[in-house]
Amino acid sequence: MPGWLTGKPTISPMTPDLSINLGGLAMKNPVMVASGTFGYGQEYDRYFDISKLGAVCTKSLSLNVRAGNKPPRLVETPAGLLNAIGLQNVGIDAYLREKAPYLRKKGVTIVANIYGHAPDEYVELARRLEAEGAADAIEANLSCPNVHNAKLATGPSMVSQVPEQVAEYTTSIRSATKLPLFIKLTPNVVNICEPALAAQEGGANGVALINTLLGMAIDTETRRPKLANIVGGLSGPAIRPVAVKMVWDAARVLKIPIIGMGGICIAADAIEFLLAGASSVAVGSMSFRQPDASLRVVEGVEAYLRQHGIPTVSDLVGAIRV
Amino acid sequence: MPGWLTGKPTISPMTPDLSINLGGLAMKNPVMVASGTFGYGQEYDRYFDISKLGAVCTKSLSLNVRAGNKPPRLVETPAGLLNAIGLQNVGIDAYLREKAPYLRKKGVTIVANIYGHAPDEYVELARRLEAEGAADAIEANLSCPNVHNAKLATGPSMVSQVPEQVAEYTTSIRSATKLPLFIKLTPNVVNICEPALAAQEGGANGVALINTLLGMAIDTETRRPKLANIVGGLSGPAIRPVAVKMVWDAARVLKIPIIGMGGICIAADAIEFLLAGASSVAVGSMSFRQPDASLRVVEGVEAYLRQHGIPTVSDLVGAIRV
Amino acid sequence: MPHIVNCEVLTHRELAPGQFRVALQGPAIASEAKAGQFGMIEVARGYYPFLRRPMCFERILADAFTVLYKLEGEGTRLLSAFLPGQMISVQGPLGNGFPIESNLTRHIIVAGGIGVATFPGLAEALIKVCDTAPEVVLAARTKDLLLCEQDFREMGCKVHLATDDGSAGEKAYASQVLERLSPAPGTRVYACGPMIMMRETSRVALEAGAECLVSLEAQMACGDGVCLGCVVESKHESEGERMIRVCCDGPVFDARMVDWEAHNFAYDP
Amino acid sequence: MPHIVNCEVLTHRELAPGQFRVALQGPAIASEAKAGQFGMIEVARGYYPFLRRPMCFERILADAFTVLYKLEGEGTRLLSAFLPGQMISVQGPLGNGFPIESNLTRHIIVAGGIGVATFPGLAEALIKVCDTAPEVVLAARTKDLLLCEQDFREMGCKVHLATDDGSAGEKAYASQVLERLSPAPGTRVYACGPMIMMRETSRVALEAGAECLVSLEAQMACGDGVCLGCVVESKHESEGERMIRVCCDGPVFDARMVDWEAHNFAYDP
Ligand SMILES: Cc1cc2nc3c(=O)[nH]c(=O)nc-3n(C[C@H](O)[C@H](O)[C@H](O)COP(=O)(O)OP(=O)(O)OC[C@H]3O[C@@H](n4cnc5c(N)ncnc54)[C@H](O)[C@@H]3O)c2cc1C
Ligand SMILES: Cc1cc2nc3c(=O)[nH]c(=O)nc-3n(C[C@H](O)[C@H](O)[C@H](O)COP(=O)(O)OP(=O)(O)OC[C@H]3O[C@@H](n4cnc5c(N)ncnc54)[C@H](O)[C@@H]3O)c2cc1C
Ligand SMILES: Cc1cc2nc3c(=O)[nH]c(=O)nc-3n(C[C@H](O)[C@H](O)[C@H](O)COP(=O)(O)O)c2cc1C
Ligand SMILES: Cc1cc2nc3c(=O)[nH]c(=O)nc-3n(C[C@H](O)[C@H](O)[C@H](O)COP(=O)(O)O)c2cc1C
Ligand code: FES
Ligand code: FES
Repeated sequence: MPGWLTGKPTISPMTPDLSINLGGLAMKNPVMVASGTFGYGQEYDRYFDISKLGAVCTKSLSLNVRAGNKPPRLVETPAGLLNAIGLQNVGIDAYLREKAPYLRKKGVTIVANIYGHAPDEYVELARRLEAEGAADAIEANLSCPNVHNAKLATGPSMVSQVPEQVAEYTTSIRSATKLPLFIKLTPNVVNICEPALAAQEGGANGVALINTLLGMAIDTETRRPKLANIVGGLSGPAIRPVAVKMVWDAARVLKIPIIGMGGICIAADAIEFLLAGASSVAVGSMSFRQPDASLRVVEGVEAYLRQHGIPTVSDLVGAIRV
Repeated sequence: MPGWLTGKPTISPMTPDLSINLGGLAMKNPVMVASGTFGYGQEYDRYFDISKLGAVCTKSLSLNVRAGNKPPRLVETPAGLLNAIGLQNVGIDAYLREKAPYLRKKGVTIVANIYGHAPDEYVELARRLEAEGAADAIEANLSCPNVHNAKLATGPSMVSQVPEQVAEYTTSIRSATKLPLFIKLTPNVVNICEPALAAQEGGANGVALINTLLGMAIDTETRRPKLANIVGGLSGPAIRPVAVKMVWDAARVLKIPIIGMGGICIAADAIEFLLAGASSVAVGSMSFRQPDASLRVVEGVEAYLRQHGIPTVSDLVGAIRV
Repeated sequence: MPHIVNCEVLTHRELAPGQFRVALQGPAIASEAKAGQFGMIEVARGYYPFLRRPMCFERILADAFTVLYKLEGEGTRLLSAFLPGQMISVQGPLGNGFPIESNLTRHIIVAGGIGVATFPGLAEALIKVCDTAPEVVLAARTKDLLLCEQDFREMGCKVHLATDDGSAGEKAYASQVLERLSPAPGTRVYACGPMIMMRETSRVALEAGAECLVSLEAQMACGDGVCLGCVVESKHESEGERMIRVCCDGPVFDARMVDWEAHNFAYDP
Repeated sequence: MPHIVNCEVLTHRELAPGQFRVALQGPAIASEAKAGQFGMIEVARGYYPFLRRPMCFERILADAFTVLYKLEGEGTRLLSAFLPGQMISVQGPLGNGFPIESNLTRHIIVAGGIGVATFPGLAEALIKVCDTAPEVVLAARTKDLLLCEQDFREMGCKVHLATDDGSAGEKAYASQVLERLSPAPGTRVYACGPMIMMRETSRVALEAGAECLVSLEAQMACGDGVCLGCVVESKHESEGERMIRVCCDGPVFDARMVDWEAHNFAYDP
C-alpha cells in the first residue's frame, strides 16, 4: 500500500520508556530546561511540579555574586529574543545556601551551570558543588556572549570559539570533579565539531548545543542600540534551524551525548533535536512565555512514542532517515 | 526640554540625496536586491519599475548552466526560510544572451553575482561580464551553503570561512576586472572581520554581508530532513539580528564599504543596517512575499531622511550612537 | 499579468471539519484568472508565517473568486480566522491554467483529497467551451473529505466516488476507478492530488493512450518563478531544462513531462 | 500566586485613537489581583511576537478585570484585534501591588500618558480603605491622550489636568502640577508614566518630605523573576542588590530606592 494511503498507526498500549542515562547522569526523561531561562527552579515550581522534568539546569553560577549588565538587557526580534543579561546571578554561596536545598527537597535532578573567568574558577565551582552535594551534573558555560566589552570583542570572545581552550578548560574541570560534566558551546564557530571534539578529548561526558547566536538590534528613532551592552545573544524559535544543524554535525563525530537546545517550544521541536542526534533536549526561552512548556514537551514526547509504537526514547536519538 | 516631551520634528521641505557611490559603483539609492531572491530582474519588473532600485543583483551565475539540488529545496521556519536551491542558474551564456540585454534596456544598474568552483572560473566569469558590458559591478559569492555534499561538509565548506582563501580568490578576480568588486561572505565564522579584511586586502571594493546561516529542519512524522539536500541556508527576519551584528563588527575595521543584508523587510530594517555601518542594503527573501518590498524600502528611507532632516543618506552610515 | 490586491472576504464557510471555502472580492485578479491558476495569499501581517500560501482558484466569477482549502498548519489556521468584511492580500493570477480544447472526445477529472480545489472552475470552463460536462472521479481517504460532489452533479457531471476506507463510493484508489472508466485515445484526463496518486493516474491514462494533465504541488516561496524553490524533475536530459518550476512552468503539466522515477515520494506531505 | 488562564474577552472598546480598554473574564486572576499588579498577555498563537505583553490591571472586579492600553507595535495591534467572545491567555497576577495605608493624610496620584492605566484600581482601593478619594494629576502630551478623567471624577477624585501642548488643562509637566499641590510629610504620591516624568515627580515629592511610590516599566520576557531582563538600578551598593527586577521586586517601588542617576533615559521608549 503506498505511503499516502496508510492511516495513522493505532495507539500502542505500551508505556514508553523515557528515561535516559546522559553521560552518567540518570534522568527520568530527556527534557531539561536551559540555563538562564528557568532561574533556580523555584520560581516556576509555582506553575507545575518541576521534579517531573528530566533535569533542571540552573542560571550560570559564578564564584561571586554578579549584578550583570546595565539595562536595557532584552529586546524582541522576529520569532526571537536578544538578551544581554551578563550573567547576573546570586553567586555560588547563596546558591548552596538558598537554592540547592529547595531543589534537593523537591527531588529535582540538578544540572549546575557554572561560569568563571579562568579554568581555576570553574574548578573551584565544580569542587564546591560536588562537595556540598548541590549538583548531579555540571554544565560549564564556555559560551556566554554577554560578558565582554562589545566594543572590543570582534575577535574570538568566547572560550568555546577556540578548540584548544575548550580542551584546556575541560581537562581542568574534569580533574576537579567526578560528576558528569557537560560543556556548553557557542554556535559562532566555523565548525562545531572542533570545540565539541575538544570537549570530548578533555574528558567531558557530553556537550550542550547551542548557546545563543551573537546578535544586535538598533532603534532607528533614537539611533541607539536596543541593548545597553550593544550586542547580545539571540535565542528562540528563530535560531532553531541553526541549532538542529549543529547538533546533527556534532552527533556524527562525537562519542559522548549531546544536549540539544535552541528554540524548542513544543514536543515536535524536541523530537527534531533527538532525531538529529541529541540524547537530551532543553527548553529555553519558551519557558518565559509558557512556564510549563518543558513539561508539555515531556508529555508530547511520550505521546509521540506511543503513537509511533517506539518503546524507548533512546530509539529516536539520531534516527533521522537520510 | 527633556527628550520625551519633544514632538516629532517637522517634515523638512528638502529633497534628501539618496545617491551613493559604492566602492566605485554609482547608485541612485542605496537599496538593492539580494542575489537569488529577484531572479534576473525581469520577473518582478511586472510589479514595479525595477530601474528605480539602486541596483539589481542577479542570481549567482556560473560558467555552465546548473540544475541545482534535488527538491524539496525550501522549508519555512519561524520568521525564516531555509533553502537549498544549489545555485540553479541559466549559466553565463544565457545570461549574456537573454537576461543582461533586458536589464540594460531598462537602465538597471547591474550587480552580477558570480559563482565558480575555483578562482579561474570566477576570473573567466568576471572577464566575460566586463567584456560584454553586462554588469556594472561584480559580486563574488564565496559563501553558498548549498553546493557541497552535506554528509561530508562538517569542516569549513565555504571559501569565505577561510580568510586566506578569500584573499586568494579576491586577488585573482581583482586582476581580471576593473569593475567594482564585492565579495559576499558567510556568517558561519568566528569573526567576520577576518574574511572581510582579507577581501579588502585582496583588492575588493566592498563586502556583502551576510549570506544565509547554515540550518536544517526535520519532519518528525517521516523522520526525514525537510530538504533533500539535508542542510540549507537560513534567511529572513529571523536572522536580522545576526546580520546587523556582523555589519557592525566589520564596519569598525574596514575601509571599504559594506552591502548589508539579512532579513530586511521594511525601511526601518534597512536603516538599522545603515546605522550599523552598511553603505548599501539588499532586500532578500522579503521580495518573495512582497515583490516591490525593495521599492518600498527606497521610499521609506527617503521619508525617514525627510522626517529627520538628514540631507544625504550617507549621513546615516555608521551613525549609531554608542 | 499578476497583481497584488487587497481582497475583501465575502463569505467564509467551513464545509466539513477542517475544510473551508472562502470567497474573495478581487476584480483585477478575477478578470484575468483561468481555471488551474492560483493565488499567493498573505495569511499574516507579521512574520509568522513569513511567506504567502499558494491556493488554487476554485471558481472564478466576474469580480471575485473562491478558494477551497483544508487546514494544514499555521498558515491555513490563520486564513480560516478571516471574517467577512476583512481584507486579505492576494497575489495572482499565477501559473498556467488548464488548456481547454474542444476537439477531444472525452474529459475525465480525477481529484484526490483537497486536490479537487482546482476542478470546479475547470469543469465550468469545459462545459462552456466543449458543451459537455466532464466526468469526475472524486477520491479521498474517507467520506468527510469528499468535497464538491454536489457542485459537480449540479453542473451535470457524472461523479464517481472512491474512498480508501469504503465509507462512500467504491473502496478503491482513484487510478483504479479511472481504469474502469476505460480512458482511450481522444480522452484527456486531468489529475490533481497527492503525487503518488497523480503518478498512478497518469500511468493508467497514458497506458490507455489518453492524454493526461497533472496539476502539481510543491513548497513555494515566491510563486512567481524567482526563487527556484518549487521545482520538480522533468524528463528533459539537459541541465538547463531538467528542473521545472511548478509555479510558473506549471502548475499544470503534461504528465509525460514529469520524471516520476526521479521524484522522491518520501518527502511528500 | 500567579495562574495561566484562558480569559474570555467581555468587551473591547477604542476609547480614543489608538487607546483601548479590554475587559477579560478571569476569576482565578481577578480574585487574587491587587491594584498595581499586572498580567502577561499572550497576543499571538504563533511566534510573532514570541513573548507575552505585560499590562497592568486597570480595575479589578469579582471575576474579571480590565486593561487599558495604547497601540505601540505588533503586540498591541494584535491585542486590539481580539473580539468579544474570543479567548486570550493571561498569566497573572504578577508583581507587587500598591501598598494601601490608611494612616496617611493625603494621597496624590500622578499619571503620565498611558501610565494612568494602573490607577483606577488604586483609586478604588484607596477610597475603600482610607475612605477619601485621592487627588489625581492627569498629564499627557495632548488632550486626546488624557484617559480616565471622567472615571476619576465619578469616584469623587479631584482631577488636575496638564498637557504638554496646553490643549487641555494646564500647559505644564506633571511634576510642576504636583509642586503646586504642595505635597508635604504625610502625603503619599503615586507616580506612573515615562521614566523622566517619574524621576521629576519623585524629586518634587521627596523634596517636599512626602512619600513617593513609582510604578516602573521595563522590557520583560518572563514577567516572573526568571529572565533577569527587566532590571533597573537601585541605590543599593552591593553587587547582589544593585539590580532590582521590575516584574517581581516591583513594579511598584519606593522612589528612594531607584538610582535615577544610573538610569540612561536615552534608551526609554
Ligand atoms: C499551486 C498550489 C496550489 C494549491 N492550492 C491549494 C488549494 O486550493 N487548497 C488547499 O487546501 N491547498 C492548496 N495548496 C497547498 C497549500 O498551499 C498548503 O496546504 C498550505 O500552504 C499549507 O500551509 P500551512 O501554513 O497551513 O501549513 P504548513 O505548516 O506550512 O505546512 C503543513 C503541511 O503542508 C505542507 N505544505 C506547506 N506548504 C505547502 C505548499 N506550498 N505546497 C504543498 N504543500 C505544502 C507542508 O509540507 C506540511 O506538510 C496548493 C499548493 C500549491 C503549490
Ligand atoms: C509592568 C508593566 C505594565 C504595563 N502596563 C501597561 C498598560 O497597562 N497599558 C499599556 O498600554 N502598556 C503597558 N505596559 C507597556 C506595554 O507592555 C508595551 O507597550 C507593550 O508591551 C508594547 O508591545 P508591542 O508589541 O505593541 O510593541 P513593541 O513593538 O514590542 O514595542 C513598541 C514600543 O514599546 C516598547 N515596549 C515594548 N515592550 C515593552 C515593555 N514590556 N515595557 C515597556 N515598553 C515596552 C518598545 O521599546 C517600543 O518602543 C506595561 C509594561 C510593563 C512592564
Ligand atoms: C535571558 C537568557 C539568559 C540566559 N542565560 C544563560 C546563562 O546564564 N548560562 C548559559 O549557559 N546560557 C544562558 N542562556 C542561553 C540558554 O541556556 C540557551 O542556550 C539559549 O537561550 C538557546 O535556547 P532557546 O532558544 O530555547 O532559548 C540564556 C538565554 C536567555 C534567553
Ligand atoms: C532562495 C534563495 C536563493 C539564494 N540564492 C543566492 C545566490 O544564488 N547567490 C548568493 O550569493 N546568495 C543567494 N541567496 C542569499 C541572499 O542573497 C541573501 O544573502 C540572504 O537570503 C539573506 O538575506 P534575506 O534574509 O533578506 O533573504 C539566496 C537566498 C535565498 C532565500
Ligand atoms: S515558488 Fe519560487 S520559483 Fe516557484
Ligand atoms: S521580566 Fe523576567 S525577570 Fe523580570
